Amino acid sequence: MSENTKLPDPSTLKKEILAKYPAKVARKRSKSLIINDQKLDQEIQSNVRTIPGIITQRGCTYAGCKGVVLGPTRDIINLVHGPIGCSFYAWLTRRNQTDPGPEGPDGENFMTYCFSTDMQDDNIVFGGEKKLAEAIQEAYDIFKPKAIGVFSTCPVGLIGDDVHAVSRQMKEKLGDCNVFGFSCEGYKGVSQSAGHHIANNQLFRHVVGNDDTKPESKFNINLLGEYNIGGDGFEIDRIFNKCGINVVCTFSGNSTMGAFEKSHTADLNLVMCHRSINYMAEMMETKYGIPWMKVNFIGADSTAKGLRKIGEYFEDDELKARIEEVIAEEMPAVEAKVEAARKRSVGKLAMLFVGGSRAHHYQELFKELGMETVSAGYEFGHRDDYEGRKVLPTIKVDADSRNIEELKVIADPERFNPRASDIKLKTLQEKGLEVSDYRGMMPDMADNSLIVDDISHWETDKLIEFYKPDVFCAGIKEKYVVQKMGIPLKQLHSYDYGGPYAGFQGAINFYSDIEMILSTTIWKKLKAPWLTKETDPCICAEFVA
Amino acid sequence: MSENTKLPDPSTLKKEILAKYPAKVARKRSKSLIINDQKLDQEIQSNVRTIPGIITQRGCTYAGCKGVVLGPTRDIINLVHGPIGCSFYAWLTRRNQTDPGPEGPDGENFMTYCFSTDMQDDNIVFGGEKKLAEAIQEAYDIFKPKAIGVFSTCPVGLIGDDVHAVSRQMKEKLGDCNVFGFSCEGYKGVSQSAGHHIANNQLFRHVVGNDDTKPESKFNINLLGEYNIGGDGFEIDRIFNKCGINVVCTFSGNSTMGAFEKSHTADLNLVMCHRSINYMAEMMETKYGIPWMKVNFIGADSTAKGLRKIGEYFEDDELKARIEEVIAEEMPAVEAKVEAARKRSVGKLAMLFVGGSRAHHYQELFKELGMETVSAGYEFGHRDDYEGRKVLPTIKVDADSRNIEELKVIADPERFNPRASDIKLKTLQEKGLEVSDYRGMMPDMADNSLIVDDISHWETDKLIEFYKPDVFCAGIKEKYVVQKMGIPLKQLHSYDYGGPYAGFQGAINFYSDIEMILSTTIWKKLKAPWLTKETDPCICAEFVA
Amino acid sequence: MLLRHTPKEVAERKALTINPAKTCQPIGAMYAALGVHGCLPHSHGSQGCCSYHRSALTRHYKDPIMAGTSSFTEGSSVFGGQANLLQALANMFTIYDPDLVAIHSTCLSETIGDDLTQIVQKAIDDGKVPEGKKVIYCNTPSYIGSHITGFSNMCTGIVRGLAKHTGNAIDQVNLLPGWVEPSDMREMKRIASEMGANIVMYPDTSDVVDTPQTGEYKMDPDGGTSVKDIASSGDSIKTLACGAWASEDAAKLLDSRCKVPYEVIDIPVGLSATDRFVTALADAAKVDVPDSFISERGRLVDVISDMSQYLHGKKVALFGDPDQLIPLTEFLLDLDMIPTHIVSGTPGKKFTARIKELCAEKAPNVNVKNGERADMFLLHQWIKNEPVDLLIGNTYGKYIARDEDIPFVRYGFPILDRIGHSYFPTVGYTGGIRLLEKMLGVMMDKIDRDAEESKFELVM
Amino acid sequence: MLLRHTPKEVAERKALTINPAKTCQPIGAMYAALGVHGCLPHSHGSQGCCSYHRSALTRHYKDPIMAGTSSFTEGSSVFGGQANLLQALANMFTIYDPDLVAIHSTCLSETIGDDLTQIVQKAIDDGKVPEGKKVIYCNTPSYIGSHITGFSNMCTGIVRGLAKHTGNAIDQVNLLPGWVEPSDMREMKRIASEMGANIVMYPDTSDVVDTPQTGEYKMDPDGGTSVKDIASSGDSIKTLACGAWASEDAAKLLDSRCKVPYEVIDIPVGLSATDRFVTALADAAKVDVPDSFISERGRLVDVISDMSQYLHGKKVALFGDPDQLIPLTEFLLDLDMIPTHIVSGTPGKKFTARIKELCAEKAPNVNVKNGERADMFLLHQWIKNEPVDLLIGNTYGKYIARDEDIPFVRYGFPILDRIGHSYFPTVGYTGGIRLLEKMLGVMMDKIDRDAEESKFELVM
Repeated sequence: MSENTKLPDPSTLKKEILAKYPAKVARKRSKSLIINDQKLDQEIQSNVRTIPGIITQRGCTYAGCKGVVLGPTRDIINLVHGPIGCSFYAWLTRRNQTDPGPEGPDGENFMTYCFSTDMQDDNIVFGGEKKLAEAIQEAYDIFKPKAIGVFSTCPVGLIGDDVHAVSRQMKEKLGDCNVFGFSCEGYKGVSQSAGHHIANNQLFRHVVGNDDTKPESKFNINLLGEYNIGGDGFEIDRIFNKCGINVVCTFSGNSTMGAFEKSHTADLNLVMCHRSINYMAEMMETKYGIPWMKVNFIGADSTAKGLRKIGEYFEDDELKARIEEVIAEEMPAVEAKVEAARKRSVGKLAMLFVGGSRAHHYQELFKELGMETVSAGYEFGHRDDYEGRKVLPTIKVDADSRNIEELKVIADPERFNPRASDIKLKTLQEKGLEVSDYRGMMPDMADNSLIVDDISHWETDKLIEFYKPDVFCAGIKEKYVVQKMGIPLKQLHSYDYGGPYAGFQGAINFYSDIEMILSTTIWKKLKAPWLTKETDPCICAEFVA
Repeated sequence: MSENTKLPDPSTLKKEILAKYPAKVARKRSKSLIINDQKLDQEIQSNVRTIPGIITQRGCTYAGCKGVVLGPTRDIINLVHGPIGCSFYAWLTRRNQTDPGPEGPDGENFMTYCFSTDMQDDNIVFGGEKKLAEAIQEAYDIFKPKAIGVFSTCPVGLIGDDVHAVSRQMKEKLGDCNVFGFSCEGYKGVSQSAGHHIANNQLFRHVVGNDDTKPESKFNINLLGEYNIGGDGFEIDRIFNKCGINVVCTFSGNSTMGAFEKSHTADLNLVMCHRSINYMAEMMETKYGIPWMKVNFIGADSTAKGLRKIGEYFEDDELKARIEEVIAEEMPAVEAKVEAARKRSVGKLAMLFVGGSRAHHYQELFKELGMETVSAGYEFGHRDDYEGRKVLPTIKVDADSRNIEELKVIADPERFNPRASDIKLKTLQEKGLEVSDYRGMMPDMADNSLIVDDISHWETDKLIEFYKPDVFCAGIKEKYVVQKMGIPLKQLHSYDYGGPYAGFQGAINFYSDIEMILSTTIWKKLKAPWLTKETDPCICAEFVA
Repeated sequence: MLLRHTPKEVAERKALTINPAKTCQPIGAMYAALGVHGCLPHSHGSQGCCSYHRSALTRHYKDPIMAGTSSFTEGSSVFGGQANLLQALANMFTIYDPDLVAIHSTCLSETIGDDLTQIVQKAIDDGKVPEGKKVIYCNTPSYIGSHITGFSNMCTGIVRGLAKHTGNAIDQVNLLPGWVEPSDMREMKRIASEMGANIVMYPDTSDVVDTPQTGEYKMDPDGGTSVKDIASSGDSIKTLACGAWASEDAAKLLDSRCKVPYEVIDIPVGLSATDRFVTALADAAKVDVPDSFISERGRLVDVISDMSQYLHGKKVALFGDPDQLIPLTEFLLDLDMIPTHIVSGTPGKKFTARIKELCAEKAPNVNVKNGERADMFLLHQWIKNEPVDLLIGNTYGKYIARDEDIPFVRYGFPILDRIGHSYFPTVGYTGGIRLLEKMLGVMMDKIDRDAEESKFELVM
Repeated sequence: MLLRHTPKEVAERKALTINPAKTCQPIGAMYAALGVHGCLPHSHGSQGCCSYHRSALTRHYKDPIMAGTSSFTEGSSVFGGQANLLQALANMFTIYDPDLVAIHSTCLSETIGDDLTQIVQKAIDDGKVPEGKKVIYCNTPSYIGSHITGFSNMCTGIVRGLAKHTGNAIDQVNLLPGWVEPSDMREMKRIASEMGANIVMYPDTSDVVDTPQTGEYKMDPDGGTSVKDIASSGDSIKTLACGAWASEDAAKLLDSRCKVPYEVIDIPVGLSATDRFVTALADAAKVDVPDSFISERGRLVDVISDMSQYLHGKKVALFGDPDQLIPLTEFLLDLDMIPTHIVSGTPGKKFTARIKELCAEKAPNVNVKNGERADMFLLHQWIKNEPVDLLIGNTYGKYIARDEDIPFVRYGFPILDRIGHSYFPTVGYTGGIRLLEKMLGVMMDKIDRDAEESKFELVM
């Protein structure tokens, strides 16, 4: 289908989907399935409780806190206080890459290790604080880490273990080790999202600002919400490097405690994954006066766009010129590859149901491949991720969000220093730089595309039946379910162990991988020949509008 | 059974064996099955035609010539003239090890390659000389070797290809490459043995004596009939080295053309494998005046004995002293190991049916382990290998031996130089040094032990049934047949891919391997438990005299 | 080094677990539940548990793993999870129409004290469970035992929920396979049918987690033991329970509730354990062992005798689950290999006792530990103190294997980076040959890699 | 470097073969003869031939390989081998009592022109062949074709000597498996019986060269196709001949002598060839393909679709025998791998044509050569000019694999340094999964070995 064909109206599909649900469920789900229409300001229900038993993609608060935000930091020991499973499942499963750092191959890296208090029943009955304290001591004695983070799992809150008190005591006792806790019990909030917020809070409270050493170089930025999965961060660093842009700290791909501590000395915060990290951006702006901009380094064009935003912000001609040079150097390879890939990809259909930003960001890459995103949605996004931050004031705080701590942040008496005047920021914003702003996914999607928040298995099944997409993007739990339907699934959490997909090189990698998927012979041979001679419908289906 | 128990009389066994044979076969085989009796001078029929269809261990003349004698030489291209199989089967299957030599890792080594003219039917019909000449040229063009040996396979002789003429022409044409042929067609003689003789002749004719450069060092010897299987030669070299004995050339383990060419400058020839190399020793003595002695470096004691013989020969006190030092250094480790191994091995029974010397040599190792050799025989030995060279005059030349060329060798007018006076040699011989002599296997074997030449499968089967040995030594063809009878078989051609077994370190290796074999659990678990609870009889059987 | 901070010196730990050799109960319950035909597992707790368990099983099997969750919120944690579970049951039956749902609890619901018996009864009373549908359940507190305990608890839950004792004995044997791969369950069924032994085996995940790619997804896959067959197991003449950790409790329950006598045997890994399995099955089913098993066994014995020189005296470190480690250790001893370091995160005093008893003669100095802090960190430290020739364990072992350059055979759960375990059994005689092929393969690859050129072997 | 003298530049050779990708006829005839129950192969030539062939087969199977030889001497080479053969037959029947002897010739007896038909007739006339015993034979001149030709010729000899056409058709299909492993023959029989297809398969070396270790040696092992069954193949309704090189001639003879129509199909290696095999067998036997095959096939397809990213676009060099290389190449193409260099020492114009046809779309630049001087030396030179990601071939490939650091899968004949091929089939759908496991295993091992620490993957 050509890039500007109108999408079919999925109303009947939506009806069929809801028809299967009990009335109450249908009513609730209908608010989370939105047929996109640029003319209307539609509200999509999101960041609300998942319906029990519906078979969701979602995980828990602990996963968002420990797994997503703190996981990528090399030199902190992440000690999980709870039964063994929580720590076991988060052990090396997120592909956050890290380089050895300046200390070389012997530099601190605890990411290959899994730490747990392995709570037993007597800890549940009599409390686990003593065991936690002992475990912190043992971790310190063996590894001498700069910092230890303590993560609470479900039982911890219920039995009343005070991880913060224990952390405080141990921090004092150990002296040279920053110990702090996270109340990220799995039942908090409604998804990983709450865990992101909790992680933001504790990093801001216990780490950011601990080291006022100013960077020597010019153009100092932080990159927020980039987790270096599959080496994305490495590729972005490569590009920044080439441009002469200095990354003080990435939250939190390939990060170190030292970088977090200095991050408030940067002059600009760039926000990749708005969902998981916007809290940090806002708090840093309030306390230290660092403005933030939404960027997206997924997709070659948006990477270029993101770089230019930085140029605009710093208002430095040399930097702008360098940025243009870099873009000019990088694009030919990108264009050559996309050209080749488009031979197979143009007109093909994609669906994305993943994360809190990826489902939006990756549409850029599919656009560059001439593929249509017919349906998309987030696993743990909020309305602002769909509709844009303009709706923030109208989002009502419900029981689940209410109990996630909101830090009271005020301007730092000494260290608050507005890096840009309100006028400047206003002008930049008018230029469309998304200063302190994010417009969300829906404005970027075609009319009649179907937006689904927190999609269920049943809905996935029906959507595939209706759209017969050529590529379905989701996570490991969905991977083989969807593929059994004859549709290749591209994992956008783990990248199917490939990547990087960010920046220019990443775009090239993504084009190749999609080209590979679309040219894989086996999808045409799924049926036993003695059953039917015709080739499998799923792959060759062209959408008929 | 203790080391000096009398062996049982195997006459009934012999009867039973012969009973199965057709009369003519029985009559013939009876002459090759000898019940050993030191009091009698018994003759054993050997080096005679194998009975068609009897299922023999034997191979062919080509195998003895190309495989055994020339195979171990690193820097000659061994080009097989014939159909592909003969060259394919001799490709890397004999474990002759070679070190890179002085040129280091880039030194010439063609042993990993397999060269053939791959004769086709038209070559059979119209002759293969042209193809052979072309092949020699191509081998030369690609590899620039110092020498090319051409080996005749069965059809070559029959169709009248003259490999010697072609070799001569190509040698002239190429100029710097020594090309020579071997008429080692598989049907010649009655076993590999004829091939050894042919190889000896051609090496002596075309290579030995081509370089008169004298060695610098003292105590210069050649080691004859040691093929560096499993690194035996390396171990012996290590020991010689330690003793200050200089090996001019080994025939032919880890050898080079250069070493062969200089070998006539040595002052003593030590003969390991009498069967395959005694021709060379005699011819060198006649032409150059180099005496030879039989030695056996299999077994720690015989290794010591062999070294002492050298000391005696060179009549040098320093050398003798050094040899005693070396023996004193090496023996403790040997004794420690044999002590440990004997816990399992003493009184166990061994049988050896292999080669032309190994069946004799390896009895030394079993003796050191306190094991009894109840039966043994050669695959391609002659009467002198059994009964000793004293019988040489009485061996009648039959049709098969007659057609193996006997080189007419005379003393070299310039280069003949007797290294030792007849008197000296006579005294040494009286000291029991086996100067120009070999006493054979039978004198070393117990009374009532059964000696079988060119054993057949049927005889193997009956012998095992009768003796229930703990270890059976033979080759790859017998390996799994015997093991299926529940008897571990130790390969003495390939050492089961272990070794070295020569010298002191080799003895230690052999003790360990036998200890391992005797302690391997699985032999006690051959029977399915639901069939019988009692452990397998074969392994725990102690011989009852 | 990937694990560069692991010191050689072993310091005693009282509280900290590092690089565990176990995970928590619920995943085992989920896996066991998948072995019942038409069963949808349900995780009564936070979303994360379900998501993590599904992900881990999916990565191991590269196949769909479906399960529901009660999606606890802070509210439910305070007021209890009954409302969520009732809702979940109603939704699952309405939307996905499984034959039955198998609920397991979590540390959360256990800590707040949800009573599954009462809630399930209420669900039935409230008509949340459609006619002809079933709900079974078990308690799987994550802070007790391990994933194996959870598997065992769900096996017990299956018996409690489905096995019926009618009093009319059926001439069949119950076979509880323990936590093994679908390929292993397939092989156990083949062995039984080859033997003419009439069995009911459960759980049975073959054709559930190793499903064919046909372009059509079946949410209710062909495999799994039918509810009917499980019901009949209450009338069987005997139960053979493979593995004391995974299967004994369920067998006990069949005995106490349905009067089916039981015998606990080892999972048939390796020669001796398979010998006992075959004999026990033949005895229980009152059939003779057919001659074909003499050949099957003989082929394994043949490979062992042919290759023993490459195995004899080689030191092995292994980690995993007790029911596998015990027969595997015995197999290594039959091969004259030396079990040198053994850890399992799963508790149970019987384990070290059994291992030490097995090793008493041939490997008296074996290092063995299980339960809390019997983790891969300790195993790695042991290896640094006494190096081994072979490492056997789940995929996490690859970090130790690479750091220490040890030939590594992937075995156990989870295997995340290679395929084969779903399709090729390691149980039975043929499974023993597969294990041998794997062990010999990696050790010989190292021999080939490290051999001096002069010692490089064509024939081995 | 082990093959340090192999230059990158390819110089045309007209006469010299270096590192052959074939051996000579008689060994194939010996292997085929072992697939007849109670048959003792006999080599009519010098002792060396028999010794070499028995040794090579023994190293590959690590099992007893029995055969007799005429032990030619110079005399017999001049006056002919009749006396030796008559004596040999008498001795073999007297001493070893086989049901039948299968004689193959050698370059020697062929060159001197021994007439086997006449000699065997004389043996019978002279009463050298006991009542009820049989002698079959074929000509296997080593200077024509290859080991595969010899296998084919003995298959023809078996048909000529044993197949009978009585005129009463039997509702069965003849299956000529081609030169495959005993495990493959076992699997073909399993497929047929699973399908309910009534077949006679020969030769069948299962239970002949993969015999059990029981402590009792059987010179006449349980396996091999019975003379009776082979006789009946003359009355079958159809012959399916796997592999044009190994099986077509025998099928033709069954057609011309016994009027059994035949179809030549590929050995069922990989997805597409197995699809054709299954369909052809079902058609020939007039049975439906049972649903179990949908699952078997689907499991293979599943592994392919799950793992394709590790296969897609990877270059492969392979060497071996035409009947295997053709379906293997097709399989690699189904996996989106790129067959890059292919050699086989076995002649036959059809080979390169078929390979090029298969590769036309996806690997148009494939280097392929067979027959004289299509050897491993050339393959190695090709690899030096265009490196590959994977090498597939017999054990001799390990020298190239180590020199060039190429992941290496042992496949074909001979395999001298690893076990498994006798027990685990590579034919059929499950065999396809085994091939995938092997290929993925060695390639992923290299990924794991070479990965920077930051890129070392837990999940793959």
